[in-house]
Amino acid sequence: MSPEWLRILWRSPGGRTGCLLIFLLGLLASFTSMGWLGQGWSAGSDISWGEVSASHWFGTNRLGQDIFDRALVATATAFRVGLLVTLGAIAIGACLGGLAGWRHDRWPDHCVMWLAGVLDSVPVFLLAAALAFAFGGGEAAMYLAMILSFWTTTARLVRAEVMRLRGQDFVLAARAIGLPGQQILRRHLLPNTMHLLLVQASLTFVAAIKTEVILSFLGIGLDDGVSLGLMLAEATQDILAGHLGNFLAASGCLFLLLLGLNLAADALQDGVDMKQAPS
Amino acid sequence: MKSDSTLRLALAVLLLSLQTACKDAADSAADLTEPKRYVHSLDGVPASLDPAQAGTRYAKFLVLNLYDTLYRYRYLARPYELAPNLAAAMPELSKDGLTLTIRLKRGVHFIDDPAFADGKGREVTAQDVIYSLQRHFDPATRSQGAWLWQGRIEGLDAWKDQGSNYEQPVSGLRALDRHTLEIRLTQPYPQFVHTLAQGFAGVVPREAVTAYGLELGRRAVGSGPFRLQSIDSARARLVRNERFRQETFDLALEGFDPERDQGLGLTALDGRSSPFIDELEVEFIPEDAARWSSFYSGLTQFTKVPVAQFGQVLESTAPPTLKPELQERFQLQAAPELGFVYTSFNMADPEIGYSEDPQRNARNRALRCAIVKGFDWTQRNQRFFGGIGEVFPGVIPPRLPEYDPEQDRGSTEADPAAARALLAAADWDAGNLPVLEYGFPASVTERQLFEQFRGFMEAIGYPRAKIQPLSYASFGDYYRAYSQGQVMLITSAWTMDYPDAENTVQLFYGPHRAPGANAASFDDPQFNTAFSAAATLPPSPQRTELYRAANQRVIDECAAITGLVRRLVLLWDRQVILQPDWAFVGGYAMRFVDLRDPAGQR
Amino acid sequence: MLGRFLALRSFYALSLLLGVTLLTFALMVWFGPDQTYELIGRNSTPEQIDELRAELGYDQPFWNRYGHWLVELASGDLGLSNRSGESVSTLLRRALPVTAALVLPGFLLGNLLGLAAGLWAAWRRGSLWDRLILGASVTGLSLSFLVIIIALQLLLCTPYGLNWFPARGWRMDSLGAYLLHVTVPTLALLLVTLGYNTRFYRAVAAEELQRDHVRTALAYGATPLSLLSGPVLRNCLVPVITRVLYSIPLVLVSGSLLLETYFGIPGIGRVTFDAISSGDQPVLLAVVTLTAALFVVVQLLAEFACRLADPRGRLP
Amino acid sequence: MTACLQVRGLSVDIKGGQKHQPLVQGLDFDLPAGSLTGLVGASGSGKSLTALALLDLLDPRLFTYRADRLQLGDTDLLTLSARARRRLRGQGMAAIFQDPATALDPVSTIGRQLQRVVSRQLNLSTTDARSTVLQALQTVGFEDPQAIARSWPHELSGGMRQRIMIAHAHALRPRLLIADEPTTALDTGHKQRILAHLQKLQTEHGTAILLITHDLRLLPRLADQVLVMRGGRLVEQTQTRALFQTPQHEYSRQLLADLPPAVRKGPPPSAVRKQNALLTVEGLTVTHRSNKHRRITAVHGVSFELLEGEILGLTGVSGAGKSTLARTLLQLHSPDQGSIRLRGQELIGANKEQLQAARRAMQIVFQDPLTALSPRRSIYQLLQEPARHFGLDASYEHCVACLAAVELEADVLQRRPAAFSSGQRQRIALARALISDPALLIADETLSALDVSVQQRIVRLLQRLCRERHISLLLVCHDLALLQQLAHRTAVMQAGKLVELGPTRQLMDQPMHAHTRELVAAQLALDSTRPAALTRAVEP
Repeated sequence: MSPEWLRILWRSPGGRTGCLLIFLLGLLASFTSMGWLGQGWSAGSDISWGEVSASHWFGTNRLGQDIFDRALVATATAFRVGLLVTLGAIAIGACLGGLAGWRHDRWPDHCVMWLAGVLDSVPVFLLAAALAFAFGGGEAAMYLAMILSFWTTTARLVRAEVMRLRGQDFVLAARAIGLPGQQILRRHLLPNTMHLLLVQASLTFVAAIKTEVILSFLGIGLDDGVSLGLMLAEATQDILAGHLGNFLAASGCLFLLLLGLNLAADALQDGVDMKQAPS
Repeated sequence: MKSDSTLRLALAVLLLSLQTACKDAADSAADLTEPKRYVHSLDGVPASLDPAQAGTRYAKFLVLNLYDTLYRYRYLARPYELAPNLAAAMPELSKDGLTLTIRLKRGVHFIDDPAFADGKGREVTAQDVIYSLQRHFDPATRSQGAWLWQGRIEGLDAWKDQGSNYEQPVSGLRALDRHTLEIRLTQPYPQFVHTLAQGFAGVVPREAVTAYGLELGRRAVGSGPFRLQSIDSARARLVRNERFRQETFDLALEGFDPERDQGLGLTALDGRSSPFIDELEVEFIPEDAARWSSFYSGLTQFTKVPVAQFGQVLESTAPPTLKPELQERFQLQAAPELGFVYTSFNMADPEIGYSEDPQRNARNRALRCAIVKGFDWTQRNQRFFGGIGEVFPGVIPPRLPEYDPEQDRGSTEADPAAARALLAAADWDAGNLPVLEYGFPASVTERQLFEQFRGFMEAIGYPRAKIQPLSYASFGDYYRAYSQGQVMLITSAWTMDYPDAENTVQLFYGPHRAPGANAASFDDPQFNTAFSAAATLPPSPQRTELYRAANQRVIDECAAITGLVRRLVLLWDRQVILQPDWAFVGGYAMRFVDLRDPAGQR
Repeated sequence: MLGRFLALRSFYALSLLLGVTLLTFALMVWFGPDQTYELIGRNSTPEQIDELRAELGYDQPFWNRYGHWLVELASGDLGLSNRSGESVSTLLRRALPVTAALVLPGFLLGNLLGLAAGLWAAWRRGSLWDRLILGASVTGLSLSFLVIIIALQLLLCTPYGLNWFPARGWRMDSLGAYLLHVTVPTLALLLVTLGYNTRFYRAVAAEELQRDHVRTALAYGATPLSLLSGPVLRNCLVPVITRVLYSIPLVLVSGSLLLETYFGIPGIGRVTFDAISSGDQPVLLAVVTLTAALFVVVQLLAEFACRLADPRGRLP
Repeated sequence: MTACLQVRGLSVDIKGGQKHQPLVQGLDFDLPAGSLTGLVGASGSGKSLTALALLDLLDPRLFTYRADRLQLGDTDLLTLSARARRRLRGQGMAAIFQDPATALDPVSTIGRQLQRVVSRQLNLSTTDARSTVLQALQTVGFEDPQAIARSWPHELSGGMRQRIMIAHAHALRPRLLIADEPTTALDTGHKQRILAHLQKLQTEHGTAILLITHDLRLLPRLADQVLVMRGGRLVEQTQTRALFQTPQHEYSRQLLADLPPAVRKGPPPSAVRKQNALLTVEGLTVTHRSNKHRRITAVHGVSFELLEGEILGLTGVSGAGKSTLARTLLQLHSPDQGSIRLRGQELIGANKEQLQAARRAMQIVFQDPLTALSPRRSIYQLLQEPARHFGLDASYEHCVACLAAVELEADVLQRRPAAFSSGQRQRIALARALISDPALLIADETLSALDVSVQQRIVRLLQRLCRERHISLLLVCHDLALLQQLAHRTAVMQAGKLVELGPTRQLMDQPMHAHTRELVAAQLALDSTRPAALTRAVEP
């Protein structure tokens, strides 16, 4: 990522807060993934539904597992899900959207828009559920469902932007020297949709995390391990037993993570608006 | 500003209407006096109301209230006793135990329904009972209950093979006259009368099936104590069947136990004619939290208390007693479920079950026994069954006459050290232990059960990475997977269809192997011989011996980690006169429910 | 010209419908869960399983099944639910009004309040009001629907909280009962959509406010109110209409899924989810086709509405 | 004359910006009632900010302004509340902005929007407002005001929309009208009418007008006084005549010197020695698909020859097909009929190699400096791209040499287009075109969007490049004055047809075709009042 975007992010207080939140949570998540933190997430202990203590900062769950560690691992999971889905959806959206915009009103455009229309007609939860059952459950189905559902927005945006850019002089100039279409697309058009992609990426990230939470809650998400959605699902039981540790930890992490991402997305969006405003 | 005032207006309207709403709710609560309405809650949703598909306890609950069965269980008698329902008396059994003659009560009518030619419900006849049994053997019915009678009734299976033609008679099912029925069995089947008390055995008029076909799943044309008013995935509304036969409630006959049933108000029912309530509303609330709050705030009058809630509700667990502040409002029953939870090994899997190689076979047995030894039932009971479940060895749970209290309980006691020793003795180490695949349908609790299991196994030295979860998106998927032998460790619960050991011991009978009920595909010659010998015997010491021997085989071969009988904590409103039972009379109990004070103070 | 346009439109609609049904048929029916094991009884034999599969039509090849279903669909027959045996059209007729009644208040309020707040924030861009509104909407955006539902239920519907409303269930027999049951879901829906709506409407209005014609109007003395309720609102209509219309199918089908699941409301989302998880294909296909059809209708409606709202796009 | 508006010490600043010096600094001026004042300066000199500050319409998030005194007639604007300032807009002061395409509410009919303003401002009943509106529309020269009132903005041309803006003013009769570049986006012919209507407003209602423009040529005939701004400061404030005759400030002199010479007065550009045709176009017809169903013939049977070393002008009103023609030469549009031959080589239907060679020989520079360069790439990458593509020398040195040819330093190479001004960008675009050493350069309105001073510098650059590198130039341009300055021959297009082609000088002196005559007349009108002192010889 070019420092230009970081600068835009850093310029506004909201962006700064967002950056810091993402950075901190990301740091914790990567430490967790590296195995430096949160390793006690699965080991049970003798204290079922333990109270907050020095060894268990958020208490323990029904199995006596440390909620703090689980929250860390769940945050890492959220990052993993968010990153994978975002990368997939944005890449597909950019490529297909770019293609559709470049070949506007020709068959590639019609095909891409038709595909997008078809996929948009199936709500993401239903698609995820259908895929989960088709593939016998599991993480891959969840990723696939989210990517299939989320790329369309990006594709539509990129398509519109490419269509707008296509008429601009620098594209004509590139065509005038006879550059082949895919090179123009790759060198001149797609790089100019970067700002869009970046904003869209942060929004997709948010959507992926939120969707994962709901899918895992509905039981069609993660296979093994722990995620914020699974923690919330556990929490509905825990609340009955009068223990809010799981609920607070999971919803707190979720809130902070989403807040960070949303603030960053906002700041990026504003930055882009400023850039695009006539000078 | 315009939108500002709009907003204010909207808020005002909202508040105003909320006020009226609250008042309405209060009014409707006061209106409870008449008609007399009882609101029950179930923790699941019945899929279909067709007796042929009354496979779940939720469907069964409704079917038993909407349709008549020939027999039923007595309301209060424990252990369970059968009693005539649509039948006039208990069946007359021939000496060879193969022919039953059953007389039906006269003057019992189906409810009025457009399916009948004149819209009037006609009388229930022996032919209806025959038809209702026959249709289980018609593929178009998609029956889930046919297994109860498969190979049991003379000519019925052949009838199916010949195309399920209702015009063609079945030799084993004959109507001697309009109200007399003769059933001929292929071999003695001591549990046969139990099968006639099942929801599956609900008597359906042929007219309704012809008129509605599969749609019968959402209608009910029966002769039960209630009529269906409406049903969706959230609730069913039943009203009293005005034409239900008038029978006097005999407290003593129903098995009243003054000591046990003290304070339930049941004595007020004696001599009256059921059903006692006008409306029966059944709320389907699978979500624990919602079920509890609905009950607590008085929207429902009965609930199964979620396990997580035990701490909040129970003052003590042995014996389970209610917290004093709840005692004013609620009645408690902590009833053991008939059935149990267990985890079986897939014996068809050479990694852990039977192996061609005798040496490997022995090592696999040692591995299974080590896993059984490593399994901590006490902790499982504490964490997931509120500590009030009953752990027992083998497959014959307590409260069956065949249960042996003296049996060695070693197979239920965790001993990680012994488990490690077993492994070491059979040359198992972290390197050569097979990967265990533990299947479960995706849900939080199931996942937690898996994690707990993985914890137990880690304690006996099983490497964590070698215990893999196989989660399935739905129970159906999981069922399919283990029925097809794709799961190594199968965790499931068995709910008994009738209170007889035959129903649980058959879980490990070789010929019942997957896709049958014997998901473990346990196939032990000794066991099989004992079971097949016992199956045709009526309850007797000889039969008990055979079942106990079979049970011991399951334990000795370490075919399963077993078992625990769940104990359900049921709460109901003190206004309600009820002795609930989850297991068998659950549905039948509704016709005996009454509200304490018809004048109503709530 | 109009005829050609309509022909093109209906061709597109048809191709979309075919695409959606093919996709869902392949996913949910061909690869999807089969109901055999939900419907089969205990101690079933392989023969019984095969028999049931044949009865359910699972033994047919893909194109046969798809073609057969298309023919049935074309004749208006949605079939019977495999699970309950109820006719699918009855099922939908019962579930749709419930969902509509469930989401309508939240949907309307969410859009109206969002529009009002968005317009106001856009007009006062950079002011304290703007920052407050934006801050609130970002906070709202960062709350998961699930968390909101759990927290609201805990606070409003349980003995641990205020216990003002029923924790679950659905009644529409009187206005009071309806309001009592719809309030908490509506609040949840509001909380979760208001942030999105406000931000969206603010962005749309802010863009509109930067246009020259607004500056012109201001230069000729337009007041904020006349500007916002007049030209700005009318110029925002296209994105507003598009958004509102396009969200209808989603709100109806999947927006309500979580609410209906959590509050035990027998609406279309719940019906669909149950159908998916139990593999009740007739229901599933009906719902998906319905959604797709709704999408197609909505697209057409949106197009016409936008053409009405914006004279530049009117038909020649 | 009393002052309609008094301004003292007006400054505009970026909000919270202490680092830079203010964007507008210490402006003092009076606008006498009933007079027309010109405000000139290059883009970025603060003209528009000043206008918006006077109207109190600056974006408060971005800018702040202050003044020692701001008085409209007897009203002290500084002491007024925001609400009172707003009430003053419309009848007290009003404004017309540059882009007529966006200045009107696109979703209301003309009648409705005018009526809305009129009834609010004048407190008139609907019928009265309606008649006032119709009257105002008639005043600005619409013969069927009823029809105009019923039409939507997008149905009208730019010139018509600008007249509707003036109709606003006619209806409200504000004391002060600020017109911010009202004619910049219009053709020469429309310019005249708009200016005439402004003048009418001034004479009929005594409205004081502040006309903001970068085109000094508009002012001599119209303005009573001229304010010259540079870098946010007022460098000269004087009577119009005085400015044009004896400009005091050096910058004013520079502005005047950079005006293109008036038509007809200069000697003809030196004739090209008779040479071979570089490009031959015959019977070229191009149709566009405007939408799915309609086809528009943009170029219709055009034939001409472009000689080696020649500068050929191509002019016409907007929409005449000039750009389409230019782009078709490069195969950016595919023609339906006709032939394009470059040095005898037919381009239509040519194979890939032939086209590649032709493209190398023909390069184009576009109009809009803002979008002419791909914003995400460095100048170095942009210059290398065509060189690499044609398999030519893409070395650093070669790029530097090309930059030197357009008078730019090597240090621009590592930067991105956003770092440059419009003029610099057009130079970079030129350098990019030069890198393949083309024989033919097509300049598609390359000069139009530039400020006068920059324009003149590019003109001189083009002349030099053509001379030194023996490049032929096809110059698409709607400004006849520039064509006269540059082009050996000029072709005139109208509605897709080439109506006249001849030596530029001859074309201006004795236009043969009626359309050419119209164009020349409009240009003459613009130049007619130019003081004699300004007419100077143009060096060929």
